Amino acid sequence: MAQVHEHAPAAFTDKAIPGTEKEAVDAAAPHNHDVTVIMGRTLPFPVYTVVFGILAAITIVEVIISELPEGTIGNILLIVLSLIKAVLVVAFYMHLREESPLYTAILVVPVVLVVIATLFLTSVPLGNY
Amino acid sequence: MTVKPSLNSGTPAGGQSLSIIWIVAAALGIIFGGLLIGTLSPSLFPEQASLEAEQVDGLFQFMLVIGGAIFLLVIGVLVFSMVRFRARINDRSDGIPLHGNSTLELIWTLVPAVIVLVVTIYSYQVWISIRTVQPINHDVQAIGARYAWTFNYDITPETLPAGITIDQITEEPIRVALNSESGLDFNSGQLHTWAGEQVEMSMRPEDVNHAFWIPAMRIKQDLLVGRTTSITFTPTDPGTYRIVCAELCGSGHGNMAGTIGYDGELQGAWLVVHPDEETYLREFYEPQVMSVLFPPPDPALRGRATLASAKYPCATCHILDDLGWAGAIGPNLNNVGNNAARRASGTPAEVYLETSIRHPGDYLVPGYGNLMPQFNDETSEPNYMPEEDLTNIIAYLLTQKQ
Amino acid sequence: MATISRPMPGAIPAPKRLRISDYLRWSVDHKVIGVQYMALAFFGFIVGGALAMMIRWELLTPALDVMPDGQAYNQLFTMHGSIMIFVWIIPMFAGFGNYLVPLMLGAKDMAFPWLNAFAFWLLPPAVLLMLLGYFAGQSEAGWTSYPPLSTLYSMDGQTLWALSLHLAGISSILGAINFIVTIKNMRPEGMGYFQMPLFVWAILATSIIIVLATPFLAGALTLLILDRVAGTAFFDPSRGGDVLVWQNVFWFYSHPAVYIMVLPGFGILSEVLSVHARKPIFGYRAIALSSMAIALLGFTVWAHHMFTSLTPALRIPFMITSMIIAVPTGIKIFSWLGTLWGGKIHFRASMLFALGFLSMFVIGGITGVMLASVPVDIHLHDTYFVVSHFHFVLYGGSVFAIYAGLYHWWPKITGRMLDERLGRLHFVLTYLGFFFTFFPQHLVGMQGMPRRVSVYAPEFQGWNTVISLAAFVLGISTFVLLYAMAQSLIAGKRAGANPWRALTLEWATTSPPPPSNFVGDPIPYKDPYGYGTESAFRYLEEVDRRFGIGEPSEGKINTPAPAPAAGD
Amino acid sequence: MTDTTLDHAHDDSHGHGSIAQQADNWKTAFWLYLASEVVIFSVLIAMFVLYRLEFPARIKEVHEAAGVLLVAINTFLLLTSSWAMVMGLHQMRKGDRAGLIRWFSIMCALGALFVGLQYVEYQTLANEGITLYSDSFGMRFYAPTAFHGFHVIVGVLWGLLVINHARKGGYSAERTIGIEVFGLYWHFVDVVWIVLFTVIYLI
Ligand code: HEA
Ligand code: HEA
Ligand code: CUA
Ligand SMILES: [Cu+2]
Repeated sequence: MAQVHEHAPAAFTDKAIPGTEKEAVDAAAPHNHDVTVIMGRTLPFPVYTVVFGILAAITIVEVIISELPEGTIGNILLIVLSLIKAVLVVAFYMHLREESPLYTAILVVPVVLVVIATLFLTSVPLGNY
Repeated sequence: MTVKPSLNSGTPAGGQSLSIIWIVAAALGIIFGGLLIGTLSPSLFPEQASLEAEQVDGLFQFMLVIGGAIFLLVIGVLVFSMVRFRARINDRSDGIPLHGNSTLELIWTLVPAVIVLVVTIYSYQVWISIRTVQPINHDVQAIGARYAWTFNYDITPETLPAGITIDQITEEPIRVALNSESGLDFNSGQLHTWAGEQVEMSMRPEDVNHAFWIPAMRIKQDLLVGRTTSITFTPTDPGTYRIVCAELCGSGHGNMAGTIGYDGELQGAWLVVHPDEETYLREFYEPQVMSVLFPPPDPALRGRATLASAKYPCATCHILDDLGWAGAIGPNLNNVGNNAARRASGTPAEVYLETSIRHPGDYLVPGYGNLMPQFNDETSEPNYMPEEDLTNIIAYLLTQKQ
Repeated sequence: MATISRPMPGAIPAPKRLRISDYLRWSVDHKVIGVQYMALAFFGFIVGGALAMMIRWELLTPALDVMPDGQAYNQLFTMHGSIMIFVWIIPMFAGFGNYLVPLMLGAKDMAFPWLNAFAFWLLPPAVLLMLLGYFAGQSEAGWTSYPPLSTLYSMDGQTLWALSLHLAGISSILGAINFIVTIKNMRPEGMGYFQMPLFVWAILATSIIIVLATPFLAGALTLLILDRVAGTAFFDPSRGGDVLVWQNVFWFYSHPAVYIMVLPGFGILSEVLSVHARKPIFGYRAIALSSMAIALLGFTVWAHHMFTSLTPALRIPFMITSMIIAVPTGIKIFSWLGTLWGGKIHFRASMLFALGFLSMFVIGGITGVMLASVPVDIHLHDTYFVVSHFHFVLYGGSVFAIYAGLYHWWPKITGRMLDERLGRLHFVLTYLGFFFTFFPQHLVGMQGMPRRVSVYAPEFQGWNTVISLAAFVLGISTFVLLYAMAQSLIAGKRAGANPWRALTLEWATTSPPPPSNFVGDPIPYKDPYGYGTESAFRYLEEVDRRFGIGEPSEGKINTPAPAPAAGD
Repeated sequence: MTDTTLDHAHDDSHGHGSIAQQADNWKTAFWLYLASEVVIFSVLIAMFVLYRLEFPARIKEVHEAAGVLLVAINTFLLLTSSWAMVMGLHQMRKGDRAGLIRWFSIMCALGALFVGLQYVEYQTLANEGITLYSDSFGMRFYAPTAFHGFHVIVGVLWGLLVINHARKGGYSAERTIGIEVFGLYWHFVDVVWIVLFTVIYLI
């Protein structure tokens, strides 16, 4: 949400057009629905409950995979599944889906940074040179 | 400094006098002078005594010229602006309302980019060249311990001095060791090699990280706990060159380098480059090998040889004239033969010395802290000192009386 | 012509000055907090400087003669480095940021005043912890604190040191979050990101680095503390750890940290140069965006501190990235030169320090590029050449910038002018003392003198004597500043609202500003660097008329300046 | 208005006033805080990853010894509490304060249970001889999980504070920022656990 002003922005500003308080409240409105429309069908739960269902299902799948014999495919699958879980929580529960893209940047930049850093650390050989 | 008081320099919005310009210009002049002297001074670097040194120096010189030019440019524009665009007294007008110039900005983005590209490529070439390891080289091991360097040379049946055969070795254990896989070796506090041959040295630290540096060779590599690292260089000129520890390793970090004694003899870690392999063998390698193969019968002499070989880092901290030690951290050992008997009443000198080496904290000479490392008789522990060495060293130390 | 939004009965009087005791209390006013930061930082500078004097005293001669042993010397430079970085430079810039950012944005305070105060009050305990280490056996592993020296071989002061840095780190993260939110949300109407003063840009870039980099230090310190007190072995190879992990994670933080230590300085420079050269800043967008570029690139170069310890194959990429950093930094330097060109340069003390920065930082930057070249760094790593490099960028850069900022904003903060003559004396002494302290260090370093040694080879004695003597001059020069500040507080001339006739918003209020900074909602002048235009001239006249001018009123002030030829 | 106008005619501050403005301040600040948390956690997790790549056999050993059941339950607890949290927010947005308190009580209870079960797990591992300083696995396992556990504890306490505030009549359908910020924290802790669960226990 951009900042709030009673005045129209001057001509030379390049900021987003500020919203008003009224709009801010309206923006929260989508949360108030107790039904979720998914692929054309209407479910009688809030979207949060639907997401919870998916999360629970994925977790069960994960546990099952981990009990199967170890393998690269399994591991990749686990990583992908947990990424999906993380993204679901962040997008729906933390409302990143509907917030300003700036917040997404605030989250993605450090994640990229630490992934690179960790990959680098793993590439430092323990052996002699 | 001449600031004319009449100008009322306290005036916030007032203009400025010429005199301040002169002050600043003079300051800059001095700085220029300093820079010029620095740049022109022939001894920017220590002597150039390895193949690596020639290349690194060339690269540095190249960067110095470029860097110097950039510096002169910046300073030139700066000084010119200061003189040309200074505000005159009582001039309250502003400069021209100029906000930028895309062409100029593009130029001063691209030109530095090209410069750093060139510098990077040149650096990369030098890097590749100094990293090349020759198939044949002189192979040594180095150990860095707080606060001394030890260099370890292998003795194999093939490298015995001319005229010596294995059968001539009288002592059974030495003969067996020489033929075994682990082989025989000896230590020296100095690194010996000869000109024109590449040295490849693997290094490991005893306790904390150190860094092996020979300024005259322009090479440096850290010793990392838990790893063995290696370094290569090719000395070109015979001579002696200081070895320096370049990674903070504790209180004696500064002492972990080659020093010169009062009468000019070399102490601590030095690189000795002999003119050729023959001289190296004759003057350094073979005498050492002989004293290992045919150790003196007297334990005191053996002890002296052990200590002189810098197998243990005692020289850094102790003074002992007989061996030319000049360390200032631990107690003076010149009269240790007498002192050891007196220090702890009821304790025989041998026991006192043994305790002082195995458990240095048990007896402390008044005025000295508990700084000495503990030398253990377990190979698994740091600072391993075999029982045999200990006995010999004690025998030797007991002869040191004044 | 000018329309005035409220009836103008004359100059608005400046509020009463606060007492010293007001600064010792919890306060949520960003101006008080800013001054608290600066005062604490200055204390750190004195302590760190005194330690530096002891270092130089010890190094007058090749032998160990002042300190009882090498360990005591190691403690000296460890404390010197840590205090200078974590108690002087970083808090000082935080102080400038705190004081100026809300003012420049025309805001009444930071976004989170309470958090702001809290962040500050984390610092005094941090300083205390660091100093307390003195009694527990000081830290002695250098400010870089490489294990295993810092874990298995150091005394308890090392733990206190790590705790202290932890606190300082949390403090600066909280501060940085506050800055970012303030800058994002509290700009006045009519000020987009590209109408912000460049100092605000610099603080924004710095804060982004702090938020992303400082937690690396927090993580590394946590592991270090665990290793020291809980018996873990993250950094002990004999029990499955790895010493290089510390080096990597530490420099993940500490290279970005060097830009934390210089970007606000760049920001100060942009302000000072433009105001005192009476000319718009040259290439505003390039300067603003190059800060961001430096912030970003700064995260990719860390291992250039490890050219002698990292696997050889991994060294080259870091050489490339380190070299690239020269480009955005160069853009700034050249843009500043462009700003001077064609200006009307007034050589006030703050301008002198800014020009001093320009000349000296370039040297430090160029030696940085030399060090970035792997083959050269292999020779020069951990020598006095490096010491020289970082004092050129840290003293010739950050400290000169701080001085420039101090002379520039002192009138705003205190309402009093600093004596220009003392300022010039201070500059000349500092400039010369600085140059002759740190320039010869290049030479001894190249010749083979390692850093962090209390004893050195006798052939370096000559230069070291020069260095030490110059360092004493440098130390004494600080007293000139202290004297000038005291004199100004006691008997300084009143400054008026806008002694330098600057266009940024902090000058469009009284000096010092009232508790809520502005009366009403200020409107920023459309271009913070729009000097040389007629409308800017009128705006400045308006500010003078509204808030009054400083002492002495010598008539000059009111003489109409020749209206600039170019309109806007 | 021309260039030389110094301020607006009326006294009106910007920045502090409105609810929406404050909400945005808090959210931005909190996302930034989470950004730095990401980095701290990842340093600790990286220590584990390094070990995982170097000694896969040892990890397998520990997995076999510990079993996945307990942590799977724990994961469910945390997921459910995340859901409870967001449902509480949902209720409050509809103006149902009692609903908020109800859901949040569930959330806190689940969080507390999580901590309890983690303690049980630590005990089990300690019985296997794996402690913080027993071997190089221990430290790399305990550091991130304990740091996360600490965050859960803080979260539960914070949740209780929110409940308390709601009891006293705090929050309204429009003014939920306090809950939202806490929600960001709690879900973040959940996300971290999702990562930890995969990296440490599953792979
Ligand atoms: C304010 C702090 C600061 C700043 C800004 C910098 C800036 C830079 N530093 Fe420095 N550095 C330190 C603080 C800083 N450094 C510290 C404290 C250490 C030591 C840490 C320790 O070990 O204790 C260190 C150490 C250090 C090393 C490791 C040395 C070693 O230990 O072996 C290296 C190596 O690459 C390096 C490189 C650089 C580079 C490339 C820049 C660049 O950003 C510089 C860019 C600037 C310019 C280049 C000048 C302006 C540009 C132009 C005029 C354009 C034209 C120029 C060219 C084309 C070259 N620095
Ligand atoms: C911003 C940071 C900063 C600043 C401003 C300084 C300022 C100074 N530094 Fe700093 N220095 C570092 C950061 C800084 N240093 C760092 C990070 C290290 C590395 C540490 C490490 O290796 O771990 C270092 C290391 C370092 C060394 C190397 C030590 C070694 O490796 O053995 C030396 C040696 O000359 C030195 C000297 C000086 C001097 C003479 C000053 C002078 O400019 C100081 C002048 C200022 C004053 C003197 C203040 C005023 C003092 C008073 C008013 C008190 C009165 C005292 C007397 C006159 C006696 N410093
Ligand atoms: Cu060994 Cu320094
Ligand atoms: Cu760096």
